[in-house]
Amino acid sequence: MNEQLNEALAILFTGMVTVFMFLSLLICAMLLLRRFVVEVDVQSAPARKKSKAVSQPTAQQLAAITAAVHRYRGSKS
Amino acid sequence: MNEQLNEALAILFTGMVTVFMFLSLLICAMLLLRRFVVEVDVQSAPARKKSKAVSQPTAQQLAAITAAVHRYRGSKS
Amino acid sequence: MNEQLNEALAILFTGMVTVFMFLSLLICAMLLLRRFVVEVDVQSAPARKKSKAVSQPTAQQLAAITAAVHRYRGSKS
Amino acid sequence: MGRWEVLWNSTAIAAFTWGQAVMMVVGLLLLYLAISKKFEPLLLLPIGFGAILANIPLAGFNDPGGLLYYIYYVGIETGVFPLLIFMGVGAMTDFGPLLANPRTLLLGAAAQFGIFATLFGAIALNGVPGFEFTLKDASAIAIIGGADGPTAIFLASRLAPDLLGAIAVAAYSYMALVPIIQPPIMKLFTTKAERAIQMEQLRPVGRREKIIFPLAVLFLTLLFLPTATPLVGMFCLGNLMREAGVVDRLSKTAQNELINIVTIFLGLAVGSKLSADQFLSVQTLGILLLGAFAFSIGTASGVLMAKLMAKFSKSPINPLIGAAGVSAVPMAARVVNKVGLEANPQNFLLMHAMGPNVAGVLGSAVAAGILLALVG
Amino acid sequence: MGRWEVLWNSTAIAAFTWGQAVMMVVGLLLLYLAISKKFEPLLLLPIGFGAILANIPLAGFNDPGGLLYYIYYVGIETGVFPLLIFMGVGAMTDFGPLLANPRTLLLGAAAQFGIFATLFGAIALNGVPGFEFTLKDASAIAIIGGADGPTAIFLASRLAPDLLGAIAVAAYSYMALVPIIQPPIMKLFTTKAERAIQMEQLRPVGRREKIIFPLAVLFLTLLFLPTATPLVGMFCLGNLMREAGVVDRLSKTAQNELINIVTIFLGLAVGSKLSADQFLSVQTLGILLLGAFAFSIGTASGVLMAKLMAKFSKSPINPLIGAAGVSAVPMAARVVNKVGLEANPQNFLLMHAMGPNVAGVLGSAVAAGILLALVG
Amino acid sequence: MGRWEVLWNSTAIAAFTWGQAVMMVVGLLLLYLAISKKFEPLLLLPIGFGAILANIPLAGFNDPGGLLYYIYYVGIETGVFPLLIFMGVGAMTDFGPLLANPRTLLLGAAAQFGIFATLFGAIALNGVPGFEFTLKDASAIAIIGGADGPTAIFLASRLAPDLLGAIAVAAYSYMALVPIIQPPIMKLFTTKAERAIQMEQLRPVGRREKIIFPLAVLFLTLLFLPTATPLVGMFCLGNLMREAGVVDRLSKTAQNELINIVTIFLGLAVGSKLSADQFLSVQTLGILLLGAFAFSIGTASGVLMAKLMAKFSKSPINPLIGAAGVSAVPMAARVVNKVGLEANPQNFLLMHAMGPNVAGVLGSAVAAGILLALVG
Ligand code: NA
Ligand code: NA
Ligand code: NA
Repeated sequence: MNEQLNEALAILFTGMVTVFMFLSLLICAMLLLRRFVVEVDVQSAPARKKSKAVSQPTAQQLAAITAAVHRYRGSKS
Repeated sequence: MNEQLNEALAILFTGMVTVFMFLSLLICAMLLLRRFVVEVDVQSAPARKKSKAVSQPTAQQLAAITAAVHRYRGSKS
Repeated sequence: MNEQLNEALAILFTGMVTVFMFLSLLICAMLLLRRFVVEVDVQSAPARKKSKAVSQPTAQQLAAITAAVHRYRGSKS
Repeated sequence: MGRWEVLWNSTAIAAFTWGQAVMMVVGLLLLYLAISKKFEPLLLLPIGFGAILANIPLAGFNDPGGLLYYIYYVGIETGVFPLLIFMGVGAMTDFGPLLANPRTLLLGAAAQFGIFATLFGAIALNGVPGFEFTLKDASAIAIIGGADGPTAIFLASRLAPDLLGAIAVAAYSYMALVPIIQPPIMKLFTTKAERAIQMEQLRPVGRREKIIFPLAVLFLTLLFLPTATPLVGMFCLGNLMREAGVVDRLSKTAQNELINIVTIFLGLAVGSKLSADQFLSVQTLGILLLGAFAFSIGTASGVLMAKLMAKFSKSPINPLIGAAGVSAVPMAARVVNKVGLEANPQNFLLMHAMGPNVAGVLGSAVAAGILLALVG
Repeated sequence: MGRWEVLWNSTAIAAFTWGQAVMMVVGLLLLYLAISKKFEPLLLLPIGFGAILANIPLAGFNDPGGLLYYIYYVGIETGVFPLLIFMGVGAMTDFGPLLANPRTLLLGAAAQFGIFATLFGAIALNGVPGFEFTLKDASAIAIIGGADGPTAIFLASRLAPDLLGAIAVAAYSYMALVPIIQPPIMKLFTTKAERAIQMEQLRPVGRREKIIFPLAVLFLTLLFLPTATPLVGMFCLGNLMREAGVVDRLSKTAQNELINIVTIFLGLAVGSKLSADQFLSVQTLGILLLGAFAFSIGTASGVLMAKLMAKFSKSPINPLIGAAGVSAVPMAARVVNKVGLEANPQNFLLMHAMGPNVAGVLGSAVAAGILLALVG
Repeated sequence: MGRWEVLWNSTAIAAFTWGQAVMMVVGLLLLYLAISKKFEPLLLLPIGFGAILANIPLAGFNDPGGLLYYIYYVGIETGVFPLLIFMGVGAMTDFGPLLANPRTLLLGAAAQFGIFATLFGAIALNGVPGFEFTLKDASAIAIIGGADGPTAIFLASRLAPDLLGAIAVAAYSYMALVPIIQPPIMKLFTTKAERAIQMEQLRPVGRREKIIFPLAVLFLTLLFLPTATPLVGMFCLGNLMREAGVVDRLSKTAQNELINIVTIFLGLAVGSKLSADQFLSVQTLGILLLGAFAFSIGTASGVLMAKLMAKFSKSPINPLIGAAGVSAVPMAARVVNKVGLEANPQNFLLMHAMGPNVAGVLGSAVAAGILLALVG
């Protein structure tokens, strides 16, 4: 019993240290990643957003579409 | 042969009685269910129906949508 | 080694002849098929096309629909 | 040149037996019925295709290591495929019309007479030379009268795997033939005035009732008929997922992708049982005969029960709806509607027939449980 | 007449044991929680239904040849089902908020204290008569503190299959109870002023970072903790499919149909472990108790870690976001947002809490790997 | 402290072998090709990921009880996964262009010369020290020239499971490289005037023809080449479901969810064969070399056959469409179109190339059947 408790305590200690070490390593990896990955996408993001806005439907159209889609999917079953 | 026929007849009798007994029990259960289940939903049903009507699309929109959905799903394959 | 090469050569020869024979047979089957299958569908095809044209949505509607469908499918996940 | 001989010996032409050739024609016939006649195509197309594959000489689809062998072994021998189909069917079933009119459960009960009478008939057929059905065989054949595919396949896989192919083909074929088999029988036992009877509109059914109902069915089944719980349990699980309203994504998947995938495999596996040595026998003829008998008896007893109920009922009952008690969902209910409209153009019986129709599904699952308990 | 006796003996009424009856009530309770209280319905509905099926006398769902036996054997004993669920969860996870603020990984680490403290607690509970948890049992119970269903089921199936049912039920129940369990603890360890702290907007994260991240996680895991690679690997595969942008049809299927199908089966299989002899014991009470303990400790340690980090940080950190480190995605992050809004109506913490929230998923998968390495 | 030692010994760092490290790089390379270069990403992404998982020391993915072991054992060793993929591909294939111009089947036949010449080449390579391909090995390698993934995996799993990984990787890589490999060869064997030839518009093909065609293919195959029926049969089943028009829900599922699910598993299972001891050998180099040889020979023989056919044809034939006979659907057809447009901006060959393209799929399935019959 006492021996088992000691073992549990040891696992508690080892486990928490390992979790922290592992996730700290991951943080380092993420910081490296951020530094070395050339971020092309960030600039291109607004462009993509714009083209999305063009095809933005009106609220009424959206309601109609949603209803139609639901009906369509409902009738499939 | 004759013995087997007797057995089949006995199964026929036992089976039909059991089926009727079982489903009669189920009828009792359904009647109890109906009595004891407070029916909140029935009243709320018309409300739900109304909100559905709001988003009802026109016939023309529906035709367009259906075609689009079909084309969309078709092109997926 | 030399024996294996001979065997490979024999397979090369047998295989190509069989492939050609088999697919030639299939060509014959297709020509027979074409001759004996009464083609009802070909005539009915234009009719089907027409009914499709009726439900053709405008370009703007299509854009709205596509966006809606994408959003719908995206939100499903 | 030895290589050409090897190739020639590996062609099927030399190895073909008559039986296999005939079974190919049977497979083609099933494909024809499925595609041109729209006979239960979702099942009969893969069954027909499976029948062709299973009878190819030297291809070994049914041998250990073959594709159909694996599919059958994994899905039918374990009973998993019909149960998953049943779960999907449960998720597609609306018990509303039945809950609105619980008495129609009795119609679903009466129509099961088709099953038990056919069991007796199959044993009686043993009097004819060439037939030697055991009680297990007879029970598996009788379930054709349940007019429900997964139930028939599940019971046959338990009681008489050798007859599975013929039983499944008979069950699905007669289900597709319901619009031809049922109307004459329905008209035989009813007058035109009876067929013209209009019924009162059904009450609306609340969400709670619909949620609790599958659980009530499950509990009665597990108390009184545990042998029926695999079928009834999976059906009720599907229905509960449908009505619960909180697991719509599971319910949708059970009704669509999952049931579709399993249907393809189930059909192929059933087709794999259509091998010449098992199918080409006088027994198959007997099974087809008994199947037609079962459907007819079931229809008649459903209609007669409805006439009996009408005598004791305050509200009017159209006896035609009894015919829907055989299940064959939703075809039988549509047939009732059509025959009713013929007698009276204002007479819309579809919703009234849906009650006995789904009652028939429960009824035949219960009957399957009884047969498993008595002869299994 | 012998036939009636056969039928009566085949009913469950005679064979029912008290334990089975109680387990049916437990199953019904789970269904009630799933449907009426919307407690993790996607899992608790099939688990509850499976519990009912597993306890039907004479039906043999759990015996070789029974449906639940096959499902458990194929999907849980092999570990395949929880891994596939984890792949789907990976495909649904957006690591953007975590990548924007990598430090929040430490919050996900701190919250794992709930796991290891509970392991200690479970062993300590052995001092109470009636409890005899082995180290494997204790580890499997402790993983409830990971607040992550697939991880809990995977680890329990490896270390303590007998306790799997209770552990999974506890894990999903407490995950559903997060809105009730966490807020008091969060308020206990923070002042109103702390809860009102607003955080800076997160930087946008590019596509490349998101693609490389799951691979980086995989490589660190395979280098330092190979025992965690099944869980972490499948999670990263799902996430890579999501972010790669070139296999959207696979990613969509992993997130929808595949995860739905597996969820139905996983739930039923977990339910099959809720049999009376395994569940109705004082151990289950202990497990439920330890589970609540684990969630509470995890929440507290997450919050305290966040307070510690805030001391050393230039940019403001709201300590509430530490509570999301237990995972329970996305419920815990929503709770953080709600408690934050109570203290300050301008305080939108949802995106900030998503970082520690997904960090918690990684953290508990890592913890599971450590436990497998140390006691497995 | 012993616990730390246990943990350290359970890390992969100590246990890593050079071979495993190199295979990880190979896995990463495949991921890079899939994601950045869009090389057949649906397959190469899971293959690459599977290769990484399979080479993790101590994780045991490939050992009995490991995830990849199960997937390989269930799906590849049985042959089920490639056959299901082939069913889905059948459901996606439109035989219209082929039916409109049956002669193009001969182009699909000619391109199979790539397969048989490579078989000879593989045996000839045995002259080089280090190579010892058996006839089975050589046949499995030769099927790379079929330019069809499922066919290659199916045949390799039957004839040379040890080479499966390298063969599948070579097949998918070269299929992705078709736009680079084919054009120079196409230009080498054609003049600009030939490439500029415009072809007559294709006749419309009726529904009945499309329904009967897969059955005709199946019947010829089962008569003359039963060993090809698993592949051809499943392909034709998929195509029949597509064209029948009565089982659209099955066809949709086969083309989408089912093929997606199986693709994920197939990719992982193929990746699991990329273990260091099997992949890192001079044989793999030979396989890659022979694969490129196979694609080139196939392309050339297709083009030359088209030139021959053009001589005897009344209507004009552009020899480029012969290159599409290697299959690699639909990439090869698109390449034909592109090269045609370069020579003549009015020259749209896409639909004309689709005929030989799908003929190539049938042709390589037939070739696979021949190889199974002769050396299997
Ligand atoms: Na029935
Ligand atoms: Na966690
Ligand atoms: Na090919």
